[in-house]
Amino acid sequence: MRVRVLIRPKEGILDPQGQAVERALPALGYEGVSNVHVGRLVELDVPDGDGDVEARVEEMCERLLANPLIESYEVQSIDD
Amino acid sequence: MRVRVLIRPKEGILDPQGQAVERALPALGYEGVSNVHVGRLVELDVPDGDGDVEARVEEMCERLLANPLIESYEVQSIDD
Amino acid sequence: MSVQQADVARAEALGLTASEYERICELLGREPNALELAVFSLLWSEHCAYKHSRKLLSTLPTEGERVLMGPGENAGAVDVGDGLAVAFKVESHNHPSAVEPFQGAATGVGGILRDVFALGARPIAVLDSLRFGNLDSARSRYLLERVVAGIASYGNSVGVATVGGEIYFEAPYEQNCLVNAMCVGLVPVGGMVRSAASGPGNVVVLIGARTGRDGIGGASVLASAELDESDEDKRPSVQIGDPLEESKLIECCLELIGADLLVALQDLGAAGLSSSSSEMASKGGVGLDLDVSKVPLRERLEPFEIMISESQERMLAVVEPARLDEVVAVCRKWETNAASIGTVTDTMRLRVFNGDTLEGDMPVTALVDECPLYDLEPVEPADPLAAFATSRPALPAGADPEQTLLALLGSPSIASKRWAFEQYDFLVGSRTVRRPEHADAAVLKLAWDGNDTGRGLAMSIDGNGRRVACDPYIGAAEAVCECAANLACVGAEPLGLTNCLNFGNPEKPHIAWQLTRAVHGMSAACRAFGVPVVGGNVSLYNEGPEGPIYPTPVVGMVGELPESAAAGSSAFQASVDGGDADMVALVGPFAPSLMGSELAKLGGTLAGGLPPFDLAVVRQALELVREAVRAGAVRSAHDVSDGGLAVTVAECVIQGGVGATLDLEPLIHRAEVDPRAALFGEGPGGVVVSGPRESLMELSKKAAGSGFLALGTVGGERLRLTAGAATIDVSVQDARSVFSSGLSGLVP
Amino acid sequence: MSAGGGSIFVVRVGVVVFPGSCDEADAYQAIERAGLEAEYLWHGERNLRGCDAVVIPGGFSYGDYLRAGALARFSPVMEAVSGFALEGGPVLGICNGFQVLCEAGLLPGALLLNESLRFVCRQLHVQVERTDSAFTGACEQGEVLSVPVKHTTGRYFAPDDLLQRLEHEAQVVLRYVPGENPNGSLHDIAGVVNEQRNVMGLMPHPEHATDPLTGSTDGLKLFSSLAVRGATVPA
Ligand SMILES: Nc1ncnc2c1ncn2[C@@H]1O[C@H](COP(=O)(O)OP(=O)(O)O)[C@@H](O)[C@H]1O
Ligand SMILES: [Mg+2]
Repeated sequence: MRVRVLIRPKEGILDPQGQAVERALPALGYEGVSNVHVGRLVELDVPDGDGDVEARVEEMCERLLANPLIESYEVQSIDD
Repeated sequence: MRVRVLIRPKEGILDPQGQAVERALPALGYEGVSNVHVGRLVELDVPDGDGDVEARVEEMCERLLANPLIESYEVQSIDD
Repeated sequence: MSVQQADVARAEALGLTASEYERICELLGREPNALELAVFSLLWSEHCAYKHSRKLLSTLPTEGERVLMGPGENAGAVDVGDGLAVAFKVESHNHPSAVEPFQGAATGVGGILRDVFALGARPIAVLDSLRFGNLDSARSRYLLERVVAGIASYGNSVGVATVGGEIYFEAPYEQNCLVNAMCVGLVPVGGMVRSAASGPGNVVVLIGARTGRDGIGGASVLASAELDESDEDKRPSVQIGDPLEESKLIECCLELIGADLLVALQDLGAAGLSSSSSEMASKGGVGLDLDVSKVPLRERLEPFEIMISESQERMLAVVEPARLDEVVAVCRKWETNAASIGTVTDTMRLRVFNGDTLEGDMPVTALVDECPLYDLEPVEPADPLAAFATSRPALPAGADPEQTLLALLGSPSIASKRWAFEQYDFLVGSRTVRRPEHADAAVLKLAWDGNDTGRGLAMSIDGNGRRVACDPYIGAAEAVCECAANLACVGAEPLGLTNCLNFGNPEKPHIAWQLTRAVHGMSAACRAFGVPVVGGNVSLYNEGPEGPIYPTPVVGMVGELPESAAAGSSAFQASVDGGDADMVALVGPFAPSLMGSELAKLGGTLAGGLPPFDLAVVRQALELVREAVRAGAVRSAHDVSDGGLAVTVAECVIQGGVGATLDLEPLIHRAEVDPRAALFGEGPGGVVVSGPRESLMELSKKAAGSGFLALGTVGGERLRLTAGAATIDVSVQDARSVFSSGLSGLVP
Repeated sequence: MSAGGGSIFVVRVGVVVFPGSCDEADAYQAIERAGLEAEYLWHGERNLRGCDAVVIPGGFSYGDYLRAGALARFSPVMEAVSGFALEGGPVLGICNGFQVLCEAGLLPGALLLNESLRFVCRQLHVQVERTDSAFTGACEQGEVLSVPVKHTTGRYFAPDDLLQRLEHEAQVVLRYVPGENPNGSLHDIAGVVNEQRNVMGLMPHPEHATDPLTGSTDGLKLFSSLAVRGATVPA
């Protein structure tokens, strides 16, 4: 199964990458864009079969893909 | 409107991050995970009103958010 | 032999001429198949074959007592004593950086590192020489930002210190930025390995990253054609660097060489497997049979794609069959791939198999040695500057000396490059005795395996394209002087020189003239200084719709110091505890002129021509400075360069955090120039030194023939300069703030 | 194990090497300069070969891919390091090593991308806040050290409650002096220790401040603290 993980900086933590994008946009003629956040995208093929795939991926997130202290994550299964 | 942009290394372009994660997973007890790719996630509030929001965001991707030479991107509109 | 029109067209599309195609058919005795044509087109490209420069390069002096490896190997190497050799080379990655600046610059660093560790040397330092358009353009700012980030990302990640470099901003680089990277490595003299394949029956092993579609139609093609509007088509082949893979590859290769497990080693650069294999075979006078089905792939590739892929972080080794298992074990330890992909033969042919199918069969000499070489057809243009894009004047005509000094200090080409070098790890390796901005050259400890010899290595990279444009012969000679002066200021004696010749389209007569004159000027200076050229690189066709780049020979030099602890620095020093103030003097035959100067650029008065000078006297002056620094007779030494004497002393003052009071009258008198030229005129052969009065007076006695002018004293919190009726009086603080923000204020 | 009257207890210090480590040789040399013995510990090893202390050096372990320190912390040697740390063994993480220790949960908090978004290599000053830790025992309280930083991911972060606890328990051992915070770290934090004070992480590079010729010798104190501290390491 193909799975997508969206990883975002946690609410309230300074996100200078998001800020930099937000600052750069007006100069390119895009006014009014706000609340920009930059995170990470991980996509992977996980063998289904043994049990709950999403639960396994959440475990991977807790342990490796995200750092729960600073990041929140969301697991989506995608059908190509 | 809240918009999500998924940015991935283009097909065929070397993705050292994805490779590194893929190689690390078996040691954590996750066998058989494959085709791992690591990209970026950008989420932003774009003022609707003037025209096609998604088209504008695609333009932002071309010009700033992504590097079209080596990255592909996908724009999704999300309703919080 | 009758050659089909369609085939000629195909060859031309790959960058070959009709007559080159015919020559290939003759050499093969038949028409090449598609794979062979692809291989020929790359090996016969300007980038690999040096079609337009080889004859000229052969005029450079390459001999020297201490030269261990000269041009022709992956990098040059000279003996530095204590059983050690220093290996170094500079290489360009201009076109890839113009297309994708981050990856282009990153893989440029990766490539030059591989050239150095290919011969067994551990890379200890990187320097980079960069050129961009003026920073009022968004494109130039973007390129600057991404190129610096790319160099930083790769160099920092592999753990090699980036200790020096230079950045210039000039309109002619707007479309064609230059990214030249130099690497310096150390190796025990007996531990070097060459790239010549030998021993029929030996195994060819491909080490490192898997092969993908990177750079197919990349560097070699890009580097051989002018960039134009159709940039886009050339884009999809961008190579991506993986510094983690490189750092494992470095350790792996050095361990393999240290254990004497390799017969030969060669990096895969432009044209990938095609050029590395055929060059190894050519040097060894042997043939190679390769099986592309054995090459570890990242994705499905055609045999021809495997042969020309420019995937990064790969090396090709020749191994005796009996040692193969040991080689594989070392590679496994470093978690890097090793695949036996072929064997050495005595056929003198490069044969490419895909499993059992023969896909290509080419004589090695045809590939490597028989590409036609072209004679340059130089014609001197009426106005040497006519072809170049010009910059808008940035300084009003009536500016007073003080405004002029501040404008120069804040001009991005002169202003502090801290914004850039703080992005580089200049400390890793624990060798860095002089870091950026502390002295004219970087100084590193000469230590090996934890044993410090107490001696030092100095290195510098220089080249001012604008001055070379004004007079290619004198400008190129000046680049060598500048490098030598930088070394002298830290107390180092040059050991050898590497260079990168960045020029426009050599098929154009005025570019051919620039190239020829510049190489002759560089050659003359090398001979005058007794410095051998041990390697280099050529990057031609750097042209865009707005014209060619400035002719830009970039010179890299490495020198040695007997005592790294005595390395010179450029900062003036305040007197301690009410002791006597240091004296300031100008050493050398320096004859300032506004021709070709930064001020001429800022003022919009740039014109062709540079004043001639006497190389022998410059050499004499630099030797004097070097000895004075080594003996501790001076407390600071800083050569006069861009922006002239006023800028030079301002830099000494800013670095030292202490003022100075100087009168340039003696210079005005000796050089017979006006005050403005004395303050801001440029030229080779001037070094500003400071030190105790007595020791400078001693120095003046030895300086008889080469020039010595006492200018004033160090002290206070202001820089006060008098030149005839012109005066400058600025606080050190103001000078520093303009100098510090000149570049950083313009980048995001 | 005994410290003897005033004599210095020599410890053997392991320097962990991951693929992509950069400053391991510098750390090795620094340890020797402090009068201790150094030994490399390969990432694949499962025991510490009797080392009395461990240094995790700077660099880009596993390319810093995914997140700095995230992949390295799962290497076999880190299991041994964790066990050693939990038993009270002294462990120092420098820069990337700090990131690894945070990722491994051996130190509180996390390191984020510098506010400037850029790598920064700079000599600066840090103040020693506490001397009652394994690696600051040889410093004076309040002493200011000249050391370099060089990193892209050095912005120290901890959620509010954790941060308050760290301050309250005096786990912040090094702070950038006012005005010299290079990365946007909360509370100017440059180095922290765990509750037991045997594990320390810092972004500055003390191993690059052990030689007057290359900049400063102030960093030596962190390594020589181990010699002082050696006596109290649990057997
Ligand atoms: N400008 C030059 N001056 C001296 N030697 C040069 C110059 N340009 C190239 N060479 C030499 O020619 C050889 C081929 O260079 P290059 O194609 O850059 O090598 P590589 O394929 O290893 O990158 C090298 O030995 C190099 O040192
Ligand atoms: Mg090479």
